[in-house]
Amino acid sequence: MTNDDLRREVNDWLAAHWGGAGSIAQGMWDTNAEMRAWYTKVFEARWSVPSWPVEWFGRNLSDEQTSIVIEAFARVGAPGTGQDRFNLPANTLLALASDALKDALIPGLLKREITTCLLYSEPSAGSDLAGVRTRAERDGDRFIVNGQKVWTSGAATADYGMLIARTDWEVPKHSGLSFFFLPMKQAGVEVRPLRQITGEAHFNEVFFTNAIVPAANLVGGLNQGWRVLQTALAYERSTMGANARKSRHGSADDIIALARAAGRLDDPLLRQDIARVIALRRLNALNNARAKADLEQGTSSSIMSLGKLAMSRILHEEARVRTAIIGVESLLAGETHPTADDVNFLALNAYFTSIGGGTDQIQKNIISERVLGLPKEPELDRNVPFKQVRSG
Amino acid sequence: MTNDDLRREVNDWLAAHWGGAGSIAQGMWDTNAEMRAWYTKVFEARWSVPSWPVEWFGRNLSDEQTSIVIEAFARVGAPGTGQDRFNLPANTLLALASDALKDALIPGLLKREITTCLLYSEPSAGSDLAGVRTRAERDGDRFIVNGQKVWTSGAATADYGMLIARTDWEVPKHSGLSFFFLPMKQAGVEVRPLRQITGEAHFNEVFFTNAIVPAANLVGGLNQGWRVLQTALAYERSTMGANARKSRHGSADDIIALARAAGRLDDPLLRQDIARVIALRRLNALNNARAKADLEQGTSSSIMSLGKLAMSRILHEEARVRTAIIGVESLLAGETHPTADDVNFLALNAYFTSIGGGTDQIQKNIISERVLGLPKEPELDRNVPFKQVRSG
Amino acid sequence: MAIATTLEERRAIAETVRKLMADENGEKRVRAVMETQDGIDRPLWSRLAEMGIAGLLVPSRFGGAGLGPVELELIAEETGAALACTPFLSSSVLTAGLLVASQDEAACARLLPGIAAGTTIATAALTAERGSWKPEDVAVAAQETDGAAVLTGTASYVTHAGSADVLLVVATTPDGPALFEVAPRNPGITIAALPTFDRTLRLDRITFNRVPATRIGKAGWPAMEAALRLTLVARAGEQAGGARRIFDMTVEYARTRIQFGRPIGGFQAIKHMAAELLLEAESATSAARDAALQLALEEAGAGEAIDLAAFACADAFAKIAATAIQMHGGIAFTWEHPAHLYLRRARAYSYLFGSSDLYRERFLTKISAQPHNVSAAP
Amino acid sequence: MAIATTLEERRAIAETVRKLMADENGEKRVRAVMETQDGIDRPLWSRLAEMGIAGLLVPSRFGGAGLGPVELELIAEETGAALACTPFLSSSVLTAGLLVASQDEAACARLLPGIAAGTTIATAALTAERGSWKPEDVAVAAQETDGAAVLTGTASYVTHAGSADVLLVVATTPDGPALFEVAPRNPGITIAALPTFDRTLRLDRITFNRVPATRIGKAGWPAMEAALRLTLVARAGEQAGGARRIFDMTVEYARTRIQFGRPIGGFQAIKHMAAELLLEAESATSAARDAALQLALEEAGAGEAIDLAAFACADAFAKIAATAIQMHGGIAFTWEHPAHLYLRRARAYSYLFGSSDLYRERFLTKISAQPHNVSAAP
Repeated sequence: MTNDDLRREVNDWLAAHWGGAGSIAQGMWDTNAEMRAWYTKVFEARWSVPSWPVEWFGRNLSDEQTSIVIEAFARVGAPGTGQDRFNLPANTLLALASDALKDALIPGLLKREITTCLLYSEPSAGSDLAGVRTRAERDGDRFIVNGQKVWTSGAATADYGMLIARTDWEVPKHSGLSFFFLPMKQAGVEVRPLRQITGEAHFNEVFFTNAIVPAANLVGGLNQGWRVLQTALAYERSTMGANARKSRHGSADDIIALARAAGRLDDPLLRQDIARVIALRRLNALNNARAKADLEQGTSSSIMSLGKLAMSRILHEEARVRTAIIGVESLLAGETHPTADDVNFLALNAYFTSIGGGTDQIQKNIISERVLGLPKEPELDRNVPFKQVRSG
Repeated sequence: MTNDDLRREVNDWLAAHWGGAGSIAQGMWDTNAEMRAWYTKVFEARWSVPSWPVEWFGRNLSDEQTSIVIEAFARVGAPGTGQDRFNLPANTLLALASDALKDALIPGLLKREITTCLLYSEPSAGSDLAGVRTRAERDGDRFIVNGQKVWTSGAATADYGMLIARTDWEVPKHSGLSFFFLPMKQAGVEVRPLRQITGEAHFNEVFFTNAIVPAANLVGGLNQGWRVLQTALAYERSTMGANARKSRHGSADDIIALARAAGRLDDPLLRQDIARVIALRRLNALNNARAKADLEQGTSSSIMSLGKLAMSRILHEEARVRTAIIGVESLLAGETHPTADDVNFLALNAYFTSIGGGTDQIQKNIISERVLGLPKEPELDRNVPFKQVRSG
Repeated sequence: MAIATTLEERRAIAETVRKLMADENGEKRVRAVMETQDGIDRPLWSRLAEMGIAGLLVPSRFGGAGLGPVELELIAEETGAALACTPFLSSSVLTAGLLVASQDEAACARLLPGIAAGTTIATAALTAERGSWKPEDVAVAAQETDGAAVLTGTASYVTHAGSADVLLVVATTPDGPALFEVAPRNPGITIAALPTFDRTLRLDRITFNRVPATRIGKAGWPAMEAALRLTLVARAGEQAGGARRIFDMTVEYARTRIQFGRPIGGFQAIKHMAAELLLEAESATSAARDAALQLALEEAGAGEAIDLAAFACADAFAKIAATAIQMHGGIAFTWEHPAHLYLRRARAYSYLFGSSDLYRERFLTKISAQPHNVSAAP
Repeated sequence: MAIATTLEERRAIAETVRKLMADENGEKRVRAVMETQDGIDRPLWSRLAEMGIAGLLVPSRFGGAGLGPVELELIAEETGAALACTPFLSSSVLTAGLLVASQDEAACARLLPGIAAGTTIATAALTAERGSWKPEDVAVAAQETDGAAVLTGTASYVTHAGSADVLLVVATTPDGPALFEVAPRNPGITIAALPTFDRTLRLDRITFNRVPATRIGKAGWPAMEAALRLTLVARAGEQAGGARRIFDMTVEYARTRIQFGRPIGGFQAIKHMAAELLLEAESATSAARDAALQLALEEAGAGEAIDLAAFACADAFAKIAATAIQMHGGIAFTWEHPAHLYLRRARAYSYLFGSSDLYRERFLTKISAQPHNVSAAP
């Protein structure tokens, strides 16, 4: 099939089926009937994951052809395609799950009939994700799960949780982990909202008390969980980067308008600060563009890995300058003081990026090791049975 | 003897013997005949080290009484007393050397007939001072020394070098070191000036090729060198702190005058920067005063250890702000542009404090471990024979 | 002024307040009080009054302890460390300070005993929307006819006005800013509570519409400035104390939190951040104490020392509170962890009673005006 | 302008210059040349001329390569990384840029071929003591009578004037700043060499005393600005290249230097400094390349992009060069180590052709003047 044929086919199909956005929510964990119906249509027409094999719901298209499909959908504003690029659970399953589990879950995931959440971090496993202490014990054809997870978005509504749990305590930390698709809607799973410093509660704690997961829902093999997690995290990182770039806050427009509204755009101190933070954002955009160009030319780029660290700095610096612009008004809060509320929110929420998904400190370790080739630090807990590893 | 009696005695003695400064140089490594004659007088009258035991050239005075002597000398501007507080080699010998070595060297040191230099750092032992590779091998009643030292001040004129060298390669790094007073004026010792980034050459490299040190010049016992070095370094640190505070550069006067002379004291950006760096210096002075007061009240103070780190920041920040004040003039150099020369010198010489005598990074390790009680890092080379330790 | 206490007495005072805060002002209590209407811990306030702290700066002839800036600063370190929710700053420092500085004996005799006893909560309105605490920012005007004054205009960022029994107001007159007393419940007064980002604080915006007022004393802005200086010393003490507390909590966490099989405080990233923050915390304490001492001894350099403390303590607290969250990681991103309470306080105190930029500017103005300024004090 | 080369051609150019620098402009060579009288590496300059780089920006009808900002920036990255001591910036960029911008065909025909061949060393005087490179800082005045002009006044921070065969001068006229040519050896001209902190540079102060001058073109300050933009692109490229080189050297040292039995690059302090500097180095490269591209494409946002590169590359280079010394420790405190050569260059380039504060101010002025400024390009 030529590119033109493909373009014609997808456009014809969209013209025939797509009737506009309607009530199709774009949220990551929200579902509704109309949205599910559309995703089902896309799935049945094999547009959900165009690059996937034909035997697994795809069309076996090349990257270039997949982009043609994505662009066609984007042009009319229709969602549902390109899930081969961003549907984290579906991609993880395709890469590493048994055929039975793929068959059982992937169609539902692509049709948005099934939603998921991530059960990775624990109170005692934050920066050190391989230190998880939630245990999964074999009991015939199922595993019994006990422990606690934290920082889980969408846990209250999710059908499945992507769970990393310890299945062997006698081997070193990375060697005793397994990865499961755990059914969330069961008595052994309790979800409690977790309030953030901003006052919102986007996340949850999840407690397992003899929760049950079928052995068939194990992905990647027993004690192979760390490898599965790495695959899943790679997808997550690319998603986080994209989301950060879409942030509704913090454009140059905003910060100049804020200073202008506060009557302080002529303050020479603030002018330097404002120029500095706008520059940081532009430099990050230029870096990303360069990384993309390098990639397109087949050169691997080291810049990509800097994006999260750069964004953390941008967000903290923007919050600092915005605070300086509004000055004493930053003492205020609430709906009656939306400017102050916004600035204070940004100041607190900047930690979401500098801590969440790996702290700045962990990011710097990664950059210095993977990009610059500097040595890893001594790992005291690497080659000892996990049951002997200290925690706290 | 009452304090009044002592005060009378020292004042009477000074009145009888002190005729004014004359050509007595205050330099640390300079000597001349007139200065030596004065120091000899002070030594013979037992004022050199008032708190030391009577059998070792002192008067066994209390700290308070020693201060009375020091103040009396200071009042008339006479040097030579208080060497129990700052004469690094003499104090090291008194604390740890054999009686024979004390007798042989201490009088000459107190009379300034003997000068010394420090032979500690090596190209491969900078931050890691215990990693020295200069070797001293026993040969009857003497040791043969081979290796290289660096960052040695006064090496060209010194009579003795305080040498830390490795005498046992089969034991872990801290356990195989010995401390010597090495005669510098011998064929096996070569001194080469080391030019700094400022262009000056205050330091030297010292090369040992079968240099000889008598076994009698060993201080603190064979393989006990690390302990001796710690004692000597404690004296050195207190001296460095005092010197830093006496620095001829960098008062608030200077930086305000600089901005005024450049016609930029009304620049709102520079005003904030200038206020910031003056504040840093004041805060450091307030910290030091508080530490001193705590000490006088018998409370141990954690602030003392912060001084060097604080000074490093002050010097780098002052250089930065001074550069911003003179702007494009900082492109210039030489005697014809003394302002630029001074600012550029300060910018480069700030590294003397942030690197010399333990880098800022090493200082932060020390503060976090000794003051805050945070754990030490894993030390890969601690419990292995030194000959197996990597170097480079 | 002078220092009326010995070192031992001051240590005892600080120890007593520290113990009171530990016993009766734990984090749980702060969280409960900060969600109440008036945001005042009444039992704690009564205890502080009993101990003489509500009347710390009130001369003994008006029922107070007659102490000064040095004792004030020490106590503020403890209340600041505990984020105590009381009208101490409003009533015992700012308003008591204004009354003493006014030299209006009658007003002092009428108002100070209640303030000292803690039975009267008093506050003062000094600034308007721009919140600069400068005389040119006063937006209440006094109209005086036949010896009777009425006030009209707006004041903002007034602390605890909603709970105040006594309300002093700085208003402009033809002779410059002057001090007045008004009845807080007068119908011409509208007090609108301002929702605060730091929930342990209470701020109000007040509009005055021809409100009858009594002139207090004859002194102009210099008297307000004297009271503001005391307030800045107290603020610096609270900042230094708050900074030290959140710093200590962070170091303790770093010592005990295990990741990668060892305490996170063993990693250089954390160690170096901690070492840098220790320098900030110690410098803040030194600056706050020196400002108090210079003011107590009425030294010529007191103004500089207070300016220095004003910006140095504000910046140190803000940096330490912000970095503390990063050092904790995820746990401090939760509402339940106290770190954000300190960050909120640090942000609020960076502007309440004047910004760091303002005090840096004043500091440089003072020292550059001197012919041969001293490079480092003392 | 446009981009006259393909990506492959540009890669080849960069590779050729990189190899030339590696072969003929090692650190030893730089140290030797920087101590000579004129500070010019004549053999290297000849090689660059042969390769067409001296005439990079000169249109082909005047004997040059006729290339533009994109190629200029790439080459500058390489010469900046190697601290090459040549009159490239003075002659091939600033002066050639001024001549082309002047649209004075006769002057171009007379002067550009020699510049392109590298046989003529040319430079231009644009600023006086204040060194702001703004039109109001021009302190040479032109007096024109009967079509003949004489120049009187002072210019400073003129690069390589002591070696120049051609000297252009910006002087004020009743119509504003205009461009003139003078004979550098005219007796009315005094060229005083200014000793430089960055010894790889040569700067001079020039006084003009009724010096006969030839007017070049009719364009005013906008023509100078066009040449300055090219110069800033070249400066940004040299800064990005210099920053990257000293950064790479530092990372390499951290990988191989052993202390405490392991490479110092394994300690978090060093690792985290390195990661932060990588971000700075990459950002500088992105900014320099974008400025060149925008200028080449004559995009509306070129002015902003050049301002951004001007301050971002200067600040990144300064930070990287300064931190590199700290990361090396004692070894980089020696004269023999090259780190200080990069620090000296970074400090010099922070002010030569305008300071970061100036370009930040201009950047904000430009973007805040737009009704709906774009937040991030491209």
